[in-house]
Amino acid sequence: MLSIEFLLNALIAGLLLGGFYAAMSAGLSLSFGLLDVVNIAHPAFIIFGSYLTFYVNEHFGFDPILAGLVFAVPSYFLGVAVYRIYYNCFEKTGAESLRGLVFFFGLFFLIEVILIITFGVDYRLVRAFYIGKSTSIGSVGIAYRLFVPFLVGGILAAVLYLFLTKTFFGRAIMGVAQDSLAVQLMGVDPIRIKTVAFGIGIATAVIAGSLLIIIGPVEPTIGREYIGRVFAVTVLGGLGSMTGTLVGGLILGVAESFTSSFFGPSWALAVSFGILLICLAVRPSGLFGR
Amino acid sequence: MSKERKLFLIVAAVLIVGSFLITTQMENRFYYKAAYVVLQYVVLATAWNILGGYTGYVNFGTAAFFAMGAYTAVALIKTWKPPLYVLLVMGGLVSGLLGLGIGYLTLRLKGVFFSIATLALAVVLQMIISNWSYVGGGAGTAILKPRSVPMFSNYDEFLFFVMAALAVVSVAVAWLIEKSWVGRGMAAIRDNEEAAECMGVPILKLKLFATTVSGALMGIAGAPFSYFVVYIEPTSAFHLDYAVNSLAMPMIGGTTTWLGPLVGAVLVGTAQQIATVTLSSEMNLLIVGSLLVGFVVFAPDGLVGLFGKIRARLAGREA
Amino acid sequence: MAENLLDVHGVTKRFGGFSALTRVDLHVKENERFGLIGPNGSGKTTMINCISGALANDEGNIVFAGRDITRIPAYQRTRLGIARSFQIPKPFVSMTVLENLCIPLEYAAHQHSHGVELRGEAMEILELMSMTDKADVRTGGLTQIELRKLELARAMAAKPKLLISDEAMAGLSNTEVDDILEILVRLNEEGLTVIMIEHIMRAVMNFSERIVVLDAGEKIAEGTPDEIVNNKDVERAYLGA
Amino acid sequence: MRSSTTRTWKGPTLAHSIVVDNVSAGYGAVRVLHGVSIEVNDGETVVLLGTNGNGKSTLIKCIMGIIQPDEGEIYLEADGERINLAGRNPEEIVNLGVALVPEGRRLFPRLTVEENLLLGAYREEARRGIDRNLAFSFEAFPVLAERKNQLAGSMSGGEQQMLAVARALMSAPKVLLVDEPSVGLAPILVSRVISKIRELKEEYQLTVLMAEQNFNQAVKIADRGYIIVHGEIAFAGEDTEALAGHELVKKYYLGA
Amino acid sequence: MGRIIKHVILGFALLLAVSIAFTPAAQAAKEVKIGFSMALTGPLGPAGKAALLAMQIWRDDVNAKGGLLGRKVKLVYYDDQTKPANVPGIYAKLLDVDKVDFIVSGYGTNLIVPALPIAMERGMVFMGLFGLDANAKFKYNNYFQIMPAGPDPIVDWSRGFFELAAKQKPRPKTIALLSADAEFARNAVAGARRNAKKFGFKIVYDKRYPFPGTTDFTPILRAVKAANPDLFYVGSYPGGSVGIVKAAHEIKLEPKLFGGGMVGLQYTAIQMNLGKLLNGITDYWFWAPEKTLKFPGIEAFLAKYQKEAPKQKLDPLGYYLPPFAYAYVQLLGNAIEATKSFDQAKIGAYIRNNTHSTVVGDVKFGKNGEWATSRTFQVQLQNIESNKMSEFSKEGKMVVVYPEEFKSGNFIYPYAKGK
Repeated sequence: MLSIEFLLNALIAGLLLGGFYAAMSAGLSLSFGLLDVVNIAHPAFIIFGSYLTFYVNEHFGFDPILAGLVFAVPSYFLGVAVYRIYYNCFEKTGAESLRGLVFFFGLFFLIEVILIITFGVDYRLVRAFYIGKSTSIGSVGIAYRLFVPFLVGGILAAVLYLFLTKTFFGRAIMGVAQDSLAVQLMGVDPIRIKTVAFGIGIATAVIAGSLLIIIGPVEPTIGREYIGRVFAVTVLGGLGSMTGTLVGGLILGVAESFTSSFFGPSWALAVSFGILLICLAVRPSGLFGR
Repeated sequence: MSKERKLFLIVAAVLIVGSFLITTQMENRFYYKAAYVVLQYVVLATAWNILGGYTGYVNFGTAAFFAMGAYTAVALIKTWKPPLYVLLVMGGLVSGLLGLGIGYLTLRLKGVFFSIATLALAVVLQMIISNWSYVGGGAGTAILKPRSVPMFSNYDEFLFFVMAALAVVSVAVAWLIEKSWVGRGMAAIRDNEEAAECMGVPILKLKLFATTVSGALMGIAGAPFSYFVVYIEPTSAFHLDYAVNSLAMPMIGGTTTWLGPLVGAVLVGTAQQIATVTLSSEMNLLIVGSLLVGFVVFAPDGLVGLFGKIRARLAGREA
Repeated sequence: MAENLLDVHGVTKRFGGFSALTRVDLHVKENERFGLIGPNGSGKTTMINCISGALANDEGNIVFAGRDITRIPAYQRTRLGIARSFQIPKPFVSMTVLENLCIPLEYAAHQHSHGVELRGEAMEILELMSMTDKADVRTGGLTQIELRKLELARAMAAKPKLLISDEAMAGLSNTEVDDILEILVRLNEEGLTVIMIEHIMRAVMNFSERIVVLDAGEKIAEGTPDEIVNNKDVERAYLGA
Repeated sequence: MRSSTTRTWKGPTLAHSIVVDNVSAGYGAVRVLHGVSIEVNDGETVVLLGTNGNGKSTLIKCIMGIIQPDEGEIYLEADGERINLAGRNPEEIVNLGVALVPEGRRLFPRLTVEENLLLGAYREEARRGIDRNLAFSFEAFPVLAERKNQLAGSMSGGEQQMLAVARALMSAPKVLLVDEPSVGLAPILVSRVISKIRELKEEYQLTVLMAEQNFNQAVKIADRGYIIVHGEIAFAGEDTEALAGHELVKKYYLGA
Repeated sequence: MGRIIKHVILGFALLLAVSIAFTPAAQAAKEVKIGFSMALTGPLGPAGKAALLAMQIWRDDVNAKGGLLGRKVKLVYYDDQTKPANVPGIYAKLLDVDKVDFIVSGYGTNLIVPALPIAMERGMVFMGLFGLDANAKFKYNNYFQIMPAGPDPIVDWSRGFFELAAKQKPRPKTIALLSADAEFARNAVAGARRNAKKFGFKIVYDKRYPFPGTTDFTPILRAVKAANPDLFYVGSYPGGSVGIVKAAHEIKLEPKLFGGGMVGLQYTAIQMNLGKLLNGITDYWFWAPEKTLKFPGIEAFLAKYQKEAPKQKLDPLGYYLPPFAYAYVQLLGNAIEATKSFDQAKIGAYIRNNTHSTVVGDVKFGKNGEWATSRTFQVQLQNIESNKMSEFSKEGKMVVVYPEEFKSGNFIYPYAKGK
């Protein structure tokens, strides 16, 4: 059973899944990792994105990826609005730790309910020409359904990485987390930076949502399954590091895939959460914590 | 001080006796079932608040502690069917130890990481229970409740009485903590950990105390759960609703005093019971979610704080 | 000559590669008024954090009242009799002024012994600080000066043998500085040992019997205020080479 | 002490100067500055002397908009325009051509040296000259060029201070404020940093206001200076010689 | 001091308000009230809503004919949110507050079991809707369950699959088992495990996957492929079923027989999404528009259902659960009519001892209220050419291949040939 081919396939499947996990976590890495905004509702925004994608795919035949990209724009403004509320109600008054956390938890719940009311509780799926097809390189098979999200996820992480390190705005986002006064001294309005960064985070969540529904069917409360995963990836990779998020996603994906393949799938989730718990206890700064 | 304590304990005793007397008078079982759920939330919200409200550490893993209590009971019932009080004690013990363990593992971290860790804990435990076939695993198991119980006309009334007593006890525990040096130390930790430590407060010990007591109470609340539902399986025992409700109720009622979670649990819990049989349950969830967000944003001190403000304003007007 | 209350032997504290304190010795006698000064970044606050237990020193040991306290946690040090005020006030915001004082009274001074009338004692301390009218005010309603006084009051409520006052007077007016000095002197007369960290030279020089000067994490001078004022090393530290 | 009326109005030149007029400020209810007036004329290097806790940093923060003064006014005279700085926030003031090397350096420790520098050039006007300025920074501070991919937080104190100065200059300022550059530096590094500031000032034709407690170092590069004690200007030296009256300085410094 | 007393009074006032809120409105005269909890939200919500519609259609049918023994039928129901913890309270309310005359179960084993002891205590007839061996522990004689699993439900459930397999030449030797980690799927696979032993197949893979919470099935199915089984029996829920079918095609997993206990393949939305990918899969089935399954009344019922379903965004074809939801109340109603009585014991005895004609065919109950004989169909999906809905309402797509009695077409073996 332990053939090289099998091992290789498990590795590839894990990497493909991991790329998608990285895409899911990229936005959280921005909000939680860089801005210290503990957006527990991040997975709910992902599912929200899945449903937007489903809607236009079902009714107008939009390609899911295209839908995700298109919806990223309005959801950016949604993120801006959410951050404004968060900032004015919690961050400004310095009450963010406890109440801010609860705020996002409540938001998570609200988004779920709104999705249930609008779309019902059915599993929803999308159609696209690449879903259900696969190719193989040697003995390694690659499903497009997983490869496309992996690719888009990788591109997303890379674009964010370039944005953060190569643009003025991106560097300001990196800076604002480290020292918001110093950022002001560079002529930057930190609140504006944070608002934009949070907005981008939500926009990426919506894109990740379109990837999720390509991989498999989605129902409104499925976001709960991903709270732990996205935080695991973000913390594992190191807060605020895009490279870390990518690597963290890949590690988680491979860990889950290997556990599924060798020990049985029922332990896959526990293993990844175990990684998170150990990481929190032993090295909270994560692998790539700068 | 001690006079107040005496009075409080008398009131508590009266409430317990009162709830027993109710069972001798009233027949309608629905009220017992509904009241059981509300009272269970009184225990959970009060327990959550000891850690979350008093000490300032947000626990997202209420369901884990609750379910551990429930499953400890299931394992015991499967083994030798002990009387209910043994289940309560053991459920409390296991969840209390769990609280101590998770506290020891993570409380040295920033508060946020503690919260995430509790969330992860719930998932890991659910996985473990799902794979433990002795207690039914992922498929769940039916639990036969005892056919009769002395002094009560049926088991539902008995369960109601037990939960009423537990609610009174847990509120009393919260009250005693709040009014003691322990509670004052917890408040100091919540306000400023560094200053608290420099004022002689043993912060690590108090935090571990809080996680242990809070976890134990949640476990005790979970212990009779399998008798209540008759059929237990991990998805419902570990349901996220327990986490949301036990956090929303104190937030809505007010987190700094024992009264807040009580008021929140009674109001929100009752509203939910009514909504389950009147409104659609989506609306039910929508209401809880909106209330939670609304209170956090607009009335961060909860109903108790809101009343206090109104009373202060009225008093100011009179003067 | 009174015995030493606090002995700091060769304490070193590093942050990463940077050495904030390098083998510093301090000896504070019983009932002494002791000044600790130094330019910004010289390691004064790090020193206090090591003494009070907020930071663990890398090398050296700290002996307080004959007991080695190097490895015991901060709260136990407070209970043994070391209290400090914070440079930036850190009040317990959900409590009133009086309740703020009750925490150290209960935890450090009396260690939960029964039958102690905490309120009365707290009021006494507030009286000392002329803050009795603020007893039932929440800390959010205090001015900056009152917050600083509260810091000091709270430290005193721990009933310490040794009080470390970390820039308690920064930003206060001349009369307020005098008020606080007077309080500290009175406490000292009652037997309290005081370590004062202060930038207001007038205050330190007047108050202290003995002063230690830190610069870049090292002790560069020790002596009476007069000796310090005329010390060339100190002058160089402050005025530059 | 000067009164505000002795100030002379400068005609329309490309000059940049700062005028602080009778400013009182503080934190919450604590008054740190009591009616302080100073001015820094175009091309001058002015030092603000005094030990800690006397208000040097508070004054710098007031000019930079980090603290708003309770009373008094602060003007930037730039290119013949007179701009009131009070009520503006730091980012606006940076955009007017004022840069601060803050106390404690406040670098972005988890960004690389180069990223720190580039972030310094955030403002619109600075981005235009970014390549030239970056090249200049690396030329002026060769150590920064060597370590441009290293994280700022991993450098030594002296290197960090150099980076902080270079970062401030990346915004192509006309007026440079420097707050306590010597803190936490060994004496040899202090003098190196101070002389570098002088060098750069010449190169950029800057107007410099420096708060510093290290008297002997500061007077090396100062044209003139003020001594600030307890939030008030205790002495205004018209030139460095006047400041060098050691006994007086010592009195203010050590409170003897 | 006074404050505490005030709070206590406040508390009691609150309790009073609550009890008033729960007091039922004035009794409507002379209706037969049938009470139940139903999953209208939560994971089972979509199916539960469809079941509710079916029951409402039955109510309208009955009332159009003048009701039961001359009394109109009224359905009283509450949403249990697919949460077992809600069920005991709901049935207590139905019985003690709403004073319903009859109770039937909600949808699914998890939601039936919590209600069963209550029915037992009150001695009421309790019709179950798709419970898998729910009565095993209680052995309540007035419980009747409509899902055609058979007398030994857990084993009978998959018997067809194994009988089919055993008949093939050459006889398959090995089997892989995969189940979602939740009630139904685990029971289904537990039965399959016993059948595998009974029929002498060697189990080469036997694992569970977390449900919900599995994003991708590729690694799991690769492990299955590596074990190279002849048969692959899957117990899964809709989300997982879709993932498994897709992943199986992607990695070209081709056991000789594939399917068994996959929930969801019977749902129109999923069928439309999977389309051709379904071809060749053999899965359990309850009803299909095949010529052998035209039971009396089924077509009229489906016509009504299909007219209403799109409006409520329910499964548009409704072959899976709705006919049985209709049947379990139809059966109760018929028993009431037959006994001309509202007496629970009489009705229970009548149901127990007779064969009943319903829209899902003739029903006879045996041990523990399960069907006396198993009638779970095995359907092989064949000749599916597109993703259109019309594709799935045609005959010859969902071919009944087991049992012989209802067989509507030929079984294609092995799976790869049917693909």
